[in-house]
Amino acid sequence: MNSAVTTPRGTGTRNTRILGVLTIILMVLLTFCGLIFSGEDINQGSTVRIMYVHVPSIWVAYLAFGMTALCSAIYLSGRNRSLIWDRFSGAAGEIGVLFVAVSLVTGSLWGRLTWGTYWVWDARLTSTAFLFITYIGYLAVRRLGGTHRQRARRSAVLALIAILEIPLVHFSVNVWRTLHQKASVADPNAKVALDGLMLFSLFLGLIAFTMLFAWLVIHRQRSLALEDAVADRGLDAAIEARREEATN
Amino acid sequence: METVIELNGVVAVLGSFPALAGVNLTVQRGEILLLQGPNGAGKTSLLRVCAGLMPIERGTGTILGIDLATNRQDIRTRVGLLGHTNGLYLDLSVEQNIQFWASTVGASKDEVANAMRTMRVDGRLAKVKAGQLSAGQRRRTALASLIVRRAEIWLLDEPHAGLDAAGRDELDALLRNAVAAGATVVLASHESERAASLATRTVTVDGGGAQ
Amino acid sequence: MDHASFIIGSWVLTFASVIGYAVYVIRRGRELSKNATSEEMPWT
Amino acid sequence: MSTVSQRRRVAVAVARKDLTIEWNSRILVNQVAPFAAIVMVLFAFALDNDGILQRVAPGLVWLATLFSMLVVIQRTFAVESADGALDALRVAGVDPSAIFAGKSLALMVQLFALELLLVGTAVVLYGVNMTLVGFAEALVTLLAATVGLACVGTLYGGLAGGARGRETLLPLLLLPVVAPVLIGATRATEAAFGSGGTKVSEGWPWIVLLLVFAVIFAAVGSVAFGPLVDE
Repeated sequence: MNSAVTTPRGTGTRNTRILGVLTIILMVLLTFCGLIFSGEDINQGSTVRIMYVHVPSIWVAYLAFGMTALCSAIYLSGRNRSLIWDRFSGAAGEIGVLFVAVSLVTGSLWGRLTWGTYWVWDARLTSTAFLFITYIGYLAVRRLGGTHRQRARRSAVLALIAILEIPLVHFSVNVWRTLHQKASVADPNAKVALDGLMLFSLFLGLIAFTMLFAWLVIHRQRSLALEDAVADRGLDAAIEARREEATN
Repeated sequence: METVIELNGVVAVLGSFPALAGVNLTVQRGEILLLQGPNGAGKTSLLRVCAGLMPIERGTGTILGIDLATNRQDIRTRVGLLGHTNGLYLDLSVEQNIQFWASTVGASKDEVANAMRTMRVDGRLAKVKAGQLSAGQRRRTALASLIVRRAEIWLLDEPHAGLDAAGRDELDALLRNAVAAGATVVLASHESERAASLATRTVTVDGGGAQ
Repeated sequence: MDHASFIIGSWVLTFASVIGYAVYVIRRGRELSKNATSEEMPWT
Repeated sequence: MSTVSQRRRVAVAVARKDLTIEWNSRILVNQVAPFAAIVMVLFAFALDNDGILQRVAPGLVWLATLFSMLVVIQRTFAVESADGALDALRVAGVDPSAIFAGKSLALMVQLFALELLLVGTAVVLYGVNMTLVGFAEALVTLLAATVGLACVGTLYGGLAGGARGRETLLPLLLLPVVAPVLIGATRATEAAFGSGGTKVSEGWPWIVLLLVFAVIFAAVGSVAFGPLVDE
């Protein structure tokens, strides 16, 4: 205990620090490549530069929600039901919500430039919005209270339902758009002719953001573990206090 | 003697409050165990844990030989709990309520009629909505629904509350009959004199523990 | 660069949200780890 | 664990109990149905144009259904928690999937009645004309949509109604999930009503979507209801 006080405390370790520094370097590189070095697209002009943050954000969001579902499944299927999987789900869910929000906003800014409007009822946009709301619900359920295990089981089940529901929502929204009325604006997948440096920037963005996600999820998982530990310590103290009631 | 309830260092929490802070308790078949203690001592939580309703956070326990940590669902089919609330549907009549609880275990019409007669909620009362009953009548209805459930362990939280003198005598007789038929009774009560004369053993619950 | 405000805005918004969240996570971790025992921090 | 016949018996008992409660209290008839009707009138005020109303009538019917459904679901779980009956059900060892089936079944019956009323209101208030085939299609749509809605509604209603202070969670959880039903049912109903010149035959694929949704959530619900509701 004593020796621990002298060492710097927190959720970081040597490895996460290395990961963090690498992430920062790649992010700086990405900024230069994306904003300065890379050229303009033939169709989209300079607006294509939004892509280098927008696409990696939504990629991270999908990655995060996938991880939430995967860790929830591991939690439920594990024999000892280790809470670490629950915390990984929670951390990934939270980060996913952050990145889906970021990509919705950057996407609508991009949309304003290329389509002339912030929002179109395009299938992909609409189902992304649903994704956002669904996982806000997931985070709300995580905060419902109860013991750690109650929280873990409830939210793990919900995460698995969500992953089932997403394709259904996506499919129906998709059919809704394509059958009902043709999108009046440009295809959101408008062919962007990417030259070498642009492609490089996009890949750089994907790698940098994935590393960022890894860094965030590790730290968040650890700080969630500490939150649980604080609650457990509170419980120990409360049990002591409760026992003392009896002797009086 | 057969042990039907065995709890070792059981901790159960309500939110972040440890309602039970390490309970050790052993109950044998055929006992009528009285739980005594001040308000907030943990009597209700103890009964809910025994019913498999409240999860245990720490410690171990078995009810009727079934592990509390893993198989709470199996325990529930074999115990009966009468809590603070009566578990009645206020918009259903007395008879409809008892009939419903009977149908969840597949009890026959005769059993329903018998239970209603035993708790004197037959006749005119049978057609009255539970929401319009007096507190004592509701308690009787809840007890009648408990009878049809044919529980092996009866867990009763303040069963005498709201009952008149005749009702209390009937309840005591009912519990003695149930025990004679092989059941075990655990009850929490403030009616210490009456309950003590009924009980075969008394345990004091305080500060989330039991002595 | 055309539409510089939108483009820079997107980048700034992205990085600001991420940095804001990262700072929150790190701070919370530091604060909580002050009283934590080593067993509660298996990564150390 | 419990056998299939036991489960079926309990499910029927739970469904009958919920419907008896409705029969005794008439909350649906006396409160929810008038609420749904007034919503339909308010839509007319807000849109204030006969042509538009006729065109969007199917969507309004289903929006009104969703809003009323929230009220009905809250009611069906308030009934359980008013006197601790849900605890009693749990302690009775009743299989959660049987409770789920029973409560969904009762909710289906109530929702179906409500939807019939809303379609009737649309026909009267918004001047919708239906052919006989269209009417049959509308009925099939109602049935298919109702099964899905009742299953998801019961699932999330149980989660949100399990404890105090969670009522506000229900719309947040439920409305995103039922988007496919709203889309499918609205399109199918448009075909049935012939709104905007849609042909009756265009509705059937949407009904397939509704059925897929219903099957998925009936299955998910019977597995997930226990862990979600049980503490």
